[in-house]
Amino acid sequence: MGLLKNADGSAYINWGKNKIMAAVYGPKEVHPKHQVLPDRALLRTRYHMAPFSVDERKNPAPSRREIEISKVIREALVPAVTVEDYPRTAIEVWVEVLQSDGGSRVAGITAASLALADAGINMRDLVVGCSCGIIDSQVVADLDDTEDKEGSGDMPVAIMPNLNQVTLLQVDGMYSRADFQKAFELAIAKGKEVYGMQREALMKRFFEGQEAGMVEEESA
Amino acid sequence: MGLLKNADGSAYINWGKNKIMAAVYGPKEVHPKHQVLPDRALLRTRYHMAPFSVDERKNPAPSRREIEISKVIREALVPAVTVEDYPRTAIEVWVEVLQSDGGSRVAGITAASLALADAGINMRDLVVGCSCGIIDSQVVADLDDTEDKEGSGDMPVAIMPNLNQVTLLQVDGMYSRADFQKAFELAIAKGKEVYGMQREALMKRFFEGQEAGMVEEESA
Amino acid sequence: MGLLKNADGSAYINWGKNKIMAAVYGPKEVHPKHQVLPDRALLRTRYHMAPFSVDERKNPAPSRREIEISKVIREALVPAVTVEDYPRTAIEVWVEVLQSDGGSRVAGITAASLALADAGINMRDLVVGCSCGIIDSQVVADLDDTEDKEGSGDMPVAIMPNLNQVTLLQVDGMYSRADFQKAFELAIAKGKEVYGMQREALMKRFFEGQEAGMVEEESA
Amino acid sequence: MSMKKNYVVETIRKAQMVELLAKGRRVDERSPDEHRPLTIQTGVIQKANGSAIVTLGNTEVLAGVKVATGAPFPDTPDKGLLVVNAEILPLASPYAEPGPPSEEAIELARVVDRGVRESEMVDLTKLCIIEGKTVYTVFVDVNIMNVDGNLFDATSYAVVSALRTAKMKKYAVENDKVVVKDDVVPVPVEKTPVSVTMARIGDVLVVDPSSEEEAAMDMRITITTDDDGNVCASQKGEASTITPAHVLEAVDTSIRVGKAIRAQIIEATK
Amino acid sequence: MSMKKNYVVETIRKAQMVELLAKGRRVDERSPDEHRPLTIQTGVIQKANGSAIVTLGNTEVLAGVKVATGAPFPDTPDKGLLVVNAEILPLASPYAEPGPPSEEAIELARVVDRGVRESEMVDLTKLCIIEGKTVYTVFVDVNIMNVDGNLFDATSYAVVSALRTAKMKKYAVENDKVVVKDDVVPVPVEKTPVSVTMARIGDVLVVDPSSEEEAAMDMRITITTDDDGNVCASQKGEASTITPAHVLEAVDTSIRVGKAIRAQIIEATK
Amino acid sequence: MSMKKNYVVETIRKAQMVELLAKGRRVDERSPDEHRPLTIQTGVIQKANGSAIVTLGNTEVLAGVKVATGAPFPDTPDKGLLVVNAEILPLASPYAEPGPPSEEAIELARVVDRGVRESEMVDLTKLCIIEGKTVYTVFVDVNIMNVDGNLFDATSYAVVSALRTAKMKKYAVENDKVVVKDDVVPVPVEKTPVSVTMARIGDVLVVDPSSEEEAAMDMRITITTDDDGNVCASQKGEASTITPAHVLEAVDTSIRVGKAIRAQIIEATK
Repeated sequence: MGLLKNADGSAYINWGKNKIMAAVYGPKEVHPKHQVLPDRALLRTRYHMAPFSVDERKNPAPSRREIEISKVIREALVPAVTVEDYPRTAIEVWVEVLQSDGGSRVAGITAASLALADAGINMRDLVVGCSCGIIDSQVVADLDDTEDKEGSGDMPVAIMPNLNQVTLLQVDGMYSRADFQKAFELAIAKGKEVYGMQREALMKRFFEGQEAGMVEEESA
Repeated sequence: MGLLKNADGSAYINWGKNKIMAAVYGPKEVHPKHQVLPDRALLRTRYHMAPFSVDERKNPAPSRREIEISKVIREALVPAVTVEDYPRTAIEVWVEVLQSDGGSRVAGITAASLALADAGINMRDLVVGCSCGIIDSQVVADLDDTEDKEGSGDMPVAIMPNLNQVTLLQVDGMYSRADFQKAFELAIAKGKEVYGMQREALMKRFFEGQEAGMVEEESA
Repeated sequence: MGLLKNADGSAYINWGKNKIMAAVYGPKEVHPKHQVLPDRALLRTRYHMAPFSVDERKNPAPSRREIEISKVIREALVPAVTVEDYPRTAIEVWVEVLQSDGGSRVAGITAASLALADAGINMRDLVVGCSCGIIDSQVVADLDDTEDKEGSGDMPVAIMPNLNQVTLLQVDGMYSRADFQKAFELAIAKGKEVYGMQREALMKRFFEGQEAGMVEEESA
Repeated sequence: MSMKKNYVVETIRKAQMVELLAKGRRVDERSPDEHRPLTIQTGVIQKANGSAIVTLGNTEVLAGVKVATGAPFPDTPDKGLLVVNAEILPLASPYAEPGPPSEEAIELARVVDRGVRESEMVDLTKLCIIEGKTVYTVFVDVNIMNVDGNLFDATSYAVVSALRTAKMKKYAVENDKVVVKDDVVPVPVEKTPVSVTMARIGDVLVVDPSSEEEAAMDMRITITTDDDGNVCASQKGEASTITPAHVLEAVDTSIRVGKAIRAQIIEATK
Repeated sequence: MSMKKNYVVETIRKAQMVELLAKGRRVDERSPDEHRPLTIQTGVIQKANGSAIVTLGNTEVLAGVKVATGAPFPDTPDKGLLVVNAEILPLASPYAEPGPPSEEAIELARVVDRGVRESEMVDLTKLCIIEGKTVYTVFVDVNIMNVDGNLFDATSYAVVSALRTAKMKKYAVENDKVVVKDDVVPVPVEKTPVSVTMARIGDVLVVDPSSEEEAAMDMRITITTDDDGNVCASQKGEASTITPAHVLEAVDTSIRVGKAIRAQIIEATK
Repeated sequence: MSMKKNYVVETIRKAQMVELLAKGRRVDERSPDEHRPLTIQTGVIQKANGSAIVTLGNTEVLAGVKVATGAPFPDTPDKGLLVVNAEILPLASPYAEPGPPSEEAIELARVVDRGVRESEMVDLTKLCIIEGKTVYTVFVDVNIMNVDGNLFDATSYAVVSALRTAKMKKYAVENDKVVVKDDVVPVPVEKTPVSVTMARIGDVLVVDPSSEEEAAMDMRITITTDDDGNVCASQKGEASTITPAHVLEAVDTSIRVGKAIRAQIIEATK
């Protein structure tokens, strides 16, 4: 956290082969004016992939996938931010995927949540994510790219661990009722593990006065 | 008419193989402000074709053809609307071509005119359209797609029938002076026939209290 | 100069095979408002090539090259304009390349500078340009298209001749320290020659009351 | 659609709804797991390869299928392409505007696309004409005609119904060349995925929210199931949360409610 | 160009014009069917395959032709392509802005395109090199240099003059391959369509309206005729009306006035 | 990044800087021709063919190379393609905004591209696989991560370092077909161009201006030299001037300062 000098808050995450930088600017004035929310902050998010982050070079213009993920990331973060504390302002959350692997959106949310904390934004809880899937009929957490393609499902989940609330849920694949529950519960459990690590990173940052840190999380 | 619940006015037209829905919103506030007309309403129009409305799938982005037709439709409707009754407002007319055949622009104008009436907008006259062309040296009204391609001309005309004024005229093709006059006069005559049917639809709507109707006009 | 009736100032230049029209509008109100500079004029420039100006038809949308050249042309002209005389206004400089040859940007700057003078904008000095390069190890001024491609360098330079200041410098190629200096000094010297012709054009325009003139400059 | 909501009215309406829902009642008297009347009409656009107009209450959606041929993606040389695209037409709502698809329309198209894709409704390998060279490309374009809540389900039903009734030209490969045949064949459809969307208002999940309920909802969840009751896609939406227990409840509701809707879709697309 | 008109001034000017026109006079002393001085200069852009600069009063338009090769449209495999594109340059008017073509520029290009296309001026079948595979593509790009009314006619004359003088590379087909030849051939031009635009101000139609007249006009009508006096394209513009009688009057005027202009174009492009 | 500068503060700061510089001092105590600490780390993105993260003071830039195959330009059938593209990420500065590349980002990418191209750093003829048909396309994409002045040099060092360490798939031509081989080969790099950027503040040229200095600078000049001390690219920027004498001084400084930086880049990319 705190790696980027200009941002009000930032966090870098290294998760599987994912390398993601998140930064927060704000609270700041809203432009254009007509987007001002009188009773709370406007949270802006962009999830964006570097052209070199994937196997085939990606066009730098935002794809439909990136636009959708930017939206669900916003909806996953807003519940944790006490937006009512910052009426008439904008809080910008930029998630840049420098290298992409399976689960980049949940890794991005996790980084963004740390960056919000680093920026000193008031929060009800952190938001942590984990992605589960099915490989060879087995429910598995934290799929990497190859597993993602070979497996028959991808279920990114983001939670507020202390409040036991789900803030993001997307499902791709084919799950029996029983497998769905297994995967979903595993994702939540893994998310809580991630939270332990996040909390540590935060404590280092705030209590040990460490200026810049890096969250390194190995895939399960 | 009145098929769409959210619109202030709407009309559906089934004309040859044309299937067109027109809807009106307004009078409403003008955004952006600098487009406000101090002495009259701003009429906005969009003529838009569904990707599946034509033989080869159409890209959903507006083509140059659609942009031009949106302009001539606007210029064909404004003379009939007493825009001076609604200063500083916007009236939006959306023409969606769900299936396209020869003469879709005049069918669209006819539907739009009914939708304006359905929305209770003050009008000097209705606007009705008809398209004529030449096939095998014969002047023919209301060409369908195939005739349009095989024929040697297309002449969409829109009129205000009671005021005997032309509000739209476009000509494609090759007409001798005499044929031009024949085609043009036939288009006007046919337009007046269409008007008869339109008036009926309107009377049903307003005097018989019918909530939703459909204008079905067979091609000549 | 003064060829275009609507523009506040204009100049046409015929330089090698370059055919360039430059026009100036302003000082005028700034839109959008938030771009207003409280203490000086905002200079806008666009360098734009006609689709038929080059060997292969150019897409009319601005290329990255045109965007960059628009920027360096702006930065080459601003130093010569007493922008502090026109606070809160915009001065627009449009450079249209009707036919392109080597050195079109410096020819464009030269024309733009004359158009600014024609518009009666206060200036510290004119801006004149010249382009040098290396062909067969020889430093040569004013390369045309073919030479540009065959040669091993292109160095467009714009100067304010009376103030002895460089306002544009771009270098492409491979120059030893000595060749660089030779080419650079040659560009400045040639620029001063161009200035002589420019001054003549201006004098004709203002003192002989000539309404429309044309600057014809043969390549060296 | 970026509804510019009137905050005061919204707050009052929401309080009323929460109160009613606590007693198990909805503003329009539906039970929590009851969807609005659903009508499905297919074959409405003759120039399309398949089409369906669906109304779900006052929400109205028209989907049209066009089948073309093209090149496959390099990494799936033996599979055809399926593209779902949605436009919320400006005539559908006072809040919709002309222009490139909004964030909402993109999410809508992608969620419906995933339900179709992940259920393996269309057998993409049967859309291959010559491996690595020529495949069918199936475009499903969706026109939202009138917005009154729950675009996700109405769009899903329209897309699935249009695909189930779509016919495409037959091609043969003769001497390595693609030759058009005179007859048409159905788009190879295997399953009938059904999406069921629920809104959470206060503590209650309600199926098929209307616009009025959407204005008051905290969270939206869409779950798509296939003929065997498998979950094949889901999407949580809106800037609020859902408890793990509610997620599992939503899955069960989706399977149960989806069954009846699937029967209606199959009946309408026979 | 979305002229931001000053309504008061406009109203007064218009009243004066209507009064003058009632007496058969125009502000610049032209008769109602008199166009402004027309000059045509061809071959002005050497890098273009054909070019012409046209002035009509103070309106100034430059058209350039570029010929490339490409693939034909699937439904017209034996025809070349003709593309007319217009840009109202920002230097042409205080109301023009840089950016993608405006609605006005698109209408302008399309109306001029139709006149050229429908008159069959260019024989597109002669632009075919290999049926279904390779054809000539003729781009005509128009730069509006100065706006003083009646862009339609000035653009049409510039496009027609540029095409009439355009030369393109010759291609031969040898062993199924396209081979460039050393010599050039004229773009295959058969006719000389001429567009005549009239403005209705009050009850009078005037030919070739200036900017001043356009600011006061109610309606604009463009009629394009060919060498035999056939009508091949027309476009009514502006948010007002025209009577059927005026339409027929405009056709006759267009045929009559067009004849002299055609002679001037043919003379200038010999 | 269109810095919205506070004019009063800017004027005062600038006066202070000019005063200090007159005494040969900079606000951060560097000497006029001293650059900030430079760090270079390569191989940071495994999915890229080459990558480097460079910090120059607090300016931070990440460059990634991706190599694909494609068709050559018709006029250079025997040469591969090299494309440099830069994005100033919104997280890099409070003044950066998401969206298509700004004028600044385009200039940045093009100036760095010219340094690489004109120095003949990459031998483009060695990127040809089949003349006229298949060549390597080398994309270098640059992410600006943190803006603190002198993006030109930081970007140049990142691009050059990423290219120097880039490896690409080997292709063979067998029976006129391109076949992928198992091993990788380095991108054919011949030289190490080094860009040195100077700002003029008042009468003094300073190397590697920080954001603070850029806010006060009158003019910027970037000069790129190769291993033999040849000038291969230059760009003057900002809306002010430079004297001819200063240009030559800047060339000499660039050659001198560039030498040490080149050694550091070579060392970091061994």
